[in-house]
Amino acid sequence: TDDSDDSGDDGGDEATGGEEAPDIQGGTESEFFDQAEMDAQLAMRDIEPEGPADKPWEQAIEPEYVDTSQYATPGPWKICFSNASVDNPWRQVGFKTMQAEVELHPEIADFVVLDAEAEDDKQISDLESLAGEGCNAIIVSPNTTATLTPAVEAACETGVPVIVFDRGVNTDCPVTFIKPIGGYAFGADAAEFLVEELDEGDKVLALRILPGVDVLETRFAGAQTIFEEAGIDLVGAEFTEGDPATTKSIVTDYIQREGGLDGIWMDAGATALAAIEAFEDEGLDVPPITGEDQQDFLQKWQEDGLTAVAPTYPTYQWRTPVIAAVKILSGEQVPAEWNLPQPKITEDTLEDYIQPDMPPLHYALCGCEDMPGFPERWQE
Amino acid sequence: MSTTTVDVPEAGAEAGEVVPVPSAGRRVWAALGRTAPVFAVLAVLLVWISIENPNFTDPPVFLSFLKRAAPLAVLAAGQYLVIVAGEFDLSVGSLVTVTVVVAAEVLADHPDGTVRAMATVLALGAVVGLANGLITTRLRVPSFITTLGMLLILEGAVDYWTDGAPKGALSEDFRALGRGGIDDVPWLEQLPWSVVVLAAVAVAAVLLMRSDFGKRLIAVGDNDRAAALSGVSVARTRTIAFVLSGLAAALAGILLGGFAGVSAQVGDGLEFEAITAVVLGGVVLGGGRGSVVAAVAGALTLEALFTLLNLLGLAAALQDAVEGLIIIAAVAFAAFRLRPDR
Amino acid sequence: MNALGWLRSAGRRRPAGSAGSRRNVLPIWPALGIVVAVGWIAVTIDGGSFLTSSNLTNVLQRSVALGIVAVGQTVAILAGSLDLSVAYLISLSSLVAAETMDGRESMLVPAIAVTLALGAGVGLVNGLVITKLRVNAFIATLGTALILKGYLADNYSRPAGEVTERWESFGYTRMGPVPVSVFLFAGVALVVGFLLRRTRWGYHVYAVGGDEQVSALSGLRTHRVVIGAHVLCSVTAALTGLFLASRLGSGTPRVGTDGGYDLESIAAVVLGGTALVGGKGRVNGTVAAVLVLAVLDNVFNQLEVDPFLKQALRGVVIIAAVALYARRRLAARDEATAAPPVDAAGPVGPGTGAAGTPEVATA
Amino acid sequence: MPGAPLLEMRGITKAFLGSVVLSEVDLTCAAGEVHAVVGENGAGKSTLMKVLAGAYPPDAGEVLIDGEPRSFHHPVQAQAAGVAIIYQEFNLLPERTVAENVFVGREPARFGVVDRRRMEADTARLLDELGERSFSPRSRVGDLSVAQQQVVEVVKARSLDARILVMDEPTASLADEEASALLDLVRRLRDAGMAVLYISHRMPEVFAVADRVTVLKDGRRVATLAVADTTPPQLVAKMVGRELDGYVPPRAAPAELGEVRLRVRGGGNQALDGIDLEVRAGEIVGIGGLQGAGRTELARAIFGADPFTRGTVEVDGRVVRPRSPRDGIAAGLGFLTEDRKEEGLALAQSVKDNALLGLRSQGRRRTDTGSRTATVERLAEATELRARSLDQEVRYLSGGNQQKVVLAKWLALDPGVLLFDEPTRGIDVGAKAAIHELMRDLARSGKAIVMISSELPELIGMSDRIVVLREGRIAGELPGGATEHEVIALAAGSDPVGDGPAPGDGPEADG
Ligand SMILES: Nc1ncnc2c1ncn2[C@@H]1O[C@H](COP(=O)(O)OP(=O)(O)OP(=O)(O)O)[C@@H](O)[C@H]1O
Ligand SMILES: Nc1ncnc2c1ncn2[C@@H]1O[C@H](COP(=O)(O)OP(=O)(O)OP(=O)(O)O)[C@@H](O)[C@H]1O
Ligand SMILES: [Mg+2]
Ligand SMILES: [Mg+2]
Repeated sequence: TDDSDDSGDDGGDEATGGEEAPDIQGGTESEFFDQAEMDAQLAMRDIEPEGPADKPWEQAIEPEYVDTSQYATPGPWKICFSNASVDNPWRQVGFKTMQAEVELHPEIADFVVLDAEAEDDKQISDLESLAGEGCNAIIVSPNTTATLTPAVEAACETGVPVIVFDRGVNTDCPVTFIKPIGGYAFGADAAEFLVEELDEGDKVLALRILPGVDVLETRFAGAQTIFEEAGIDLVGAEFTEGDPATTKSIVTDYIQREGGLDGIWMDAGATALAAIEAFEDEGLDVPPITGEDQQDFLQKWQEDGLTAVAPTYPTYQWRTPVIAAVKILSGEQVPAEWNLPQPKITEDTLEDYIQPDMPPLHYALCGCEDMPGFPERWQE
Repeated sequence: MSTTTVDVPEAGAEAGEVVPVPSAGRRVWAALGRTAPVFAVLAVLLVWISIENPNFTDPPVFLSFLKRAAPLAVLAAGQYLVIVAGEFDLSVGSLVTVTVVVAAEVLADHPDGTVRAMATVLALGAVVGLANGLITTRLRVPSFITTLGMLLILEGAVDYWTDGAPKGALSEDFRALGRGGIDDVPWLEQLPWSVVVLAAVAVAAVLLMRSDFGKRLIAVGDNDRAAALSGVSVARTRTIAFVLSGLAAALAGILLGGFAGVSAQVGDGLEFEAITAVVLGGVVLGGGRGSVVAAVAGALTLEALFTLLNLLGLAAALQDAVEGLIIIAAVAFAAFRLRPDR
Repeated sequence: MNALGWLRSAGRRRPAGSAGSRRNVLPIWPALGIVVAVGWIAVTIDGGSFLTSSNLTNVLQRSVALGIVAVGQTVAILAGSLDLSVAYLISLSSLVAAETMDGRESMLVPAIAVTLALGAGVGLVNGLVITKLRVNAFIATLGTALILKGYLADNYSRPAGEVTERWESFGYTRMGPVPVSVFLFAGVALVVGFLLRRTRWGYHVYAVGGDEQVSALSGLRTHRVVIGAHVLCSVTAALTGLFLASRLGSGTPRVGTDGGYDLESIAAVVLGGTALVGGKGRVNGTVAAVLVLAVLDNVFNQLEVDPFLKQALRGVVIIAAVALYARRRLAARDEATAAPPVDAAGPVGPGTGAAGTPEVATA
Repeated sequence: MPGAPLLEMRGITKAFLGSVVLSEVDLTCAAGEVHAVVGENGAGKSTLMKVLAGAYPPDAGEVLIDGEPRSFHHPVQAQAAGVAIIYQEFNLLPERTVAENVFVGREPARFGVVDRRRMEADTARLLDELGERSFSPRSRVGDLSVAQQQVVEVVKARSLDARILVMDEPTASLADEEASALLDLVRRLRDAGMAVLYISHRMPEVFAVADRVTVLKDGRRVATLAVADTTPPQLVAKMVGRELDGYVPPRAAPAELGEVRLRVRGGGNQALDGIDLEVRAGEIVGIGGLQGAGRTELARAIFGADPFTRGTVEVDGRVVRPRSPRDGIAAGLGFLTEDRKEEGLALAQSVKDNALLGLRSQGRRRTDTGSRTATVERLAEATELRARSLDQEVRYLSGGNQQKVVLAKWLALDPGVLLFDEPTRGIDVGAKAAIHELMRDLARSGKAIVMISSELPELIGMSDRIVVLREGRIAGELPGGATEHEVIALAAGSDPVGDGPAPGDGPEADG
């Protein structure tokens, strides 16, 4: 089990080479940084998405539709899904949502899932064996962008429509690539909030899950540049491996070393509570902090009236690939790059996302409230 | 017997008549001789830390260090018992995770069932230890494999059961042991419970090793056939060691869960940290030698190392590398420095 | 002198079988047969297809990575050591290979050379630390693992480099139904098997693993042997890294650890009947064990067993299998009557937990 | 006396952390000579040999071969110079074949590929030379008996074509018949022009095989004599520094025999069959037999280590069914094993902890350590144990003293029935006498004692009755003081033909 919020990223930033952003103490060099892509993402945040407002998972930002009539086939369909893994709550919630979505479509007779257990090599083999399974459509959630590209290309060549979501691949052979706005936007949402709340020279600690997960890297890269501009003092960027104990120790150490912190930035919400407790146990007020849409964080935020923001990487994006598959097999057009809206939870909207009876690690933006088996399916 | 007498120098064994048992003082000295390196390293690290962070020396800060070290120290004590008996326990890390997750599940159903939750997880730890012990001793599976398998089983089982996302949360009562403490203690301000627990465990372990059981345990690790022929029930002795290690893991889980709350990552890699700690303490893998105090000291050393690396603001990524170097260096140093006493 | 012969023939002779049965066919092979059979039935009942060439190909393909490194791990364990650093070394190797190639055919050979050299280097360090610094293998290689981990985290945050067309095709092309890379696995197994059972070096590995002190007194340069074993082990890890790079088209900093190749390889070796204490075991056992694991994995896949449950089951299988070995050994011993001292400790008897760390530092 | 010394050791001095173990020891040995080295436990015999073999560097003194000063820093160098040593503890790899063991490190090879056929052929040849046919070059050494392994060691030495062969108590674990066969072997080696250094505690052997003998005491050379010019008593006197009077204590008078304390009826398991045995209080029953006859199994079966599957065992009239050593001890049995390193001691633990292990295994009885320490001290005196302190790790004690610790462990438990398996194996004559006295005293104090011994003089001298085993069954019973001939006849199942004169015939054979 690794990154507790190991989620999407977009193919785009892979394609275009990026120029270096200045390295900072504690941070890994942002080889990911790609100004153009970042600007694009930041811009997307303000564009009104097309599609039903009450169904963000069907919305798309600036879609460029592609014709899919050649894939039209009468049901019932066999849809195959090669999943990177289900080894963290984010993917768990997402996967359940996806299964629920499948149940909404009677014409999907067979839904085959192969789980790669976070192993690139296994996912490649999985895709190879799916190619021979006679699927009508193949959905892929790649474990790693670069390394799955050849396998996905191979899958495309079988003529079966391929749908990629969450992380991207370095090829546009898939019929559609589904993702929320992206990592830069996520990182920026959080960073901008802190810049708002803090003054020049204030000390901010960045807590990261682990290195090497592309999306998490773009989140940090995004935040870094914004802190730079605002002259925020990024005193450190530490990897917690999603472990609350580690997180708490690190934060405590920094509080002692720096004699206090003015803000906490996080690339994922998993360890937000631990960070908050570190301040509590030191008898200090919790400074402005950024998290994510896990229930435990949102509830803590509400209870203690924290100064916080929760950018999201919505789990409802797990519904979209199934919807896309159905559209494609029905010959309806779909966006080539399907950019889903990526809302952030703020002071004002917090209320709407609190779901007291959901598990602490449930993600508020699952878009699953009106789905069959809610809430039990997401509770047990 | 992998011990070689060749090139092990030794003062004359032919001193004629039996000289009386040396004074307690001399025994302590002998014990230090066996374990001094770890204490030296620990001292150096602590001094260094307090240079980097002057207020490290005032009680509350130091206590919070001990508080943080407590879980690993408890784990190390348990691991020591298994290692000195000539075995391994690789399952403790996953057992810690299981403990936390299960406790959360129990508390989800019984919000104020703190005692119930603790009892449950301790029982669980004992059962897992028992399983490890029986499989190793009765089925004759090398403990490395037994506990490696158990690690896979526990991780798989708990994830399967919770769908990879622990439900429920740990009640404040439950967390008190790992998070809270006895307030308004003069001069100390707050005496963390976990430090109390740590002290208790350490004392208990020392007493245990001085007891007949302790002597049997270490004899079993040294030469199980001789022990068996002397009437020691080897299988039972080793099994008990595993059970105690399981209990220690559960206790560590309670402390860690208390310290930082629910998570499915909490136990990751702890088994190796615990074994490293024990070996840092100069305890010999393979059994039969080493003291539990040193093992616990080894845990503190490791934790001190982590703290120091953090204070030095060493690029997070490099910390592992440094840790690796230090571990090798310390053990290599011990390999030369350590001379078994007579 | 005939007196001696005559007198001893009066003494009870132990059934020669006990020796034979221990040396010949390893039980893991029949086990493989059974697993395949049961798997085939289960899958067929489930409506899937198991014995199709495409599926078997898949099984073989999946066993290559673990197989190559497990063969190396066998050598380390036979020599009375073990290597916990292979997983990170695999990651690093994949990166070094891919970055050196960087898509240029011209760099293919140099890249392979560099990567193997890297492996040899790491193995050398492991071996030196274990022998010269007298750090027991468990800690030494754990330390190396941490160092590599730190280096990776510090220098790589994502897949890097790009293998050449030809090298990538190596990972995907097949001869008939058989993936070319399987021949690499087979080749490595054959070569290492030959080294172990036919060459002096191999004899010495068994000797040192069996009893380091005796070997030393018999004039073996035990340190060199152990170092050699580690170099070979690390080189196979590097090979695995190369192979994975060809599969992934580039190198990635997590491919080794995601695959859990460190503990998995050790598990495979023991599953293959090699004694963790060293000095006893064979490569072909390891190969069979790897295939068993691959088949199980494939069957569980086909039955769409929950991945978590799968992991738990794997744990059960490993324990159960090794327990069966122990049974068998005990049986062999009984049939040999109350064994003489040398035997009684039993390769999997209690205490072998300390396996891999025979000459403990302070000894 | 043959000519110029092939081997000469001059003023060898060796100390371990200050304690001098060897001081200024001189020793010469000519080609075609067997030179015995005798001395009490801890006298320094093994250490001297380890210096010669390059296992320990000497602090002072030099080793000359063919008059050339040589210094060995590694056993291999000694081997290269033609010095082969057969250590007190075996140096074989149980998992490997005989051939692999003989040629380990020197495997014949073409381009690194071992020529197995040649290796096995050569081994077979060497085995033939020694007339050894009971096992083949392909046998797994772990499957061989002690004596067979001994032969493998010799073959190994031969294959090194060593000119100087050191044997450190080679017969310690052999039955007399095998020992005498080994002596033949030694003579052959000598006749083949080897210089043999022969360490033994067994006087008869020394006199049977050696040309000269050197006596060590406390690391000093007290004397070097031609065997012809001395007698066992004189030697013993030199070793221990005092005359040893009538060596074995008197047997029990019929009056001293009490109730039956141990009774076995129809005992059997996969190694034994039809065992009927009675031992009375005050009685010492000796168990004789060839290697592999099942003596150790008998003891283990009674004790519960490898329990009887048939028949009954009674202790003091109570039927007991020991299923494990634990039960055995609880039932009032004690078992002193023949192999102290593997089965007797926790080598890294202190003298005290070893001596108390038995008591401690019995759980919460007699727990206050004070009295326990006293117990250990008492027993240390009783067994004339020599250790620096009770906290010394036993692995640093010499062979004999280690055995005494094992003995102490069992005496601490004070069982009613004691099973001694080779109680004086590798123990010097002084300590041996003490242990014999002790056993007799124990008997007098009302204990029943079963003593397994491969040393006929001891077996005959100590036993009130001798039960002889053959292939797991009782071959017959002899009264104390039976002749060695009678014992051998029973053990072998017929009169051993062509067997050289059993070593050390004659009453005071061993002293
Ligand atoms: N490696 C060692 N370190 C310290 N002391 C040692 C070592 N080896 C031997 N000694 C001591 O040296 C002395 C001589 O031992 P050695 O084994 O040579 O005696 P020995 O004559 O062979 O006795 P035995 O007849 O019992 O074998 C003993 O007091 C022993 O304790
Ligand atoms: N010739 C042999 N070949 C193989 N194994 C043997 C042989 N002789 C003895 N053994 C084994 O070695 C062990 C010791 O042998 P055993 O106890 O039967 O002999 P013993 O009568 O006790 O002689 P000793 O006490 O001298 O060993 C037993 O487990 C026996 O099976
Ligand atoms: Mg000796
Ligand atoms: Mg015997």
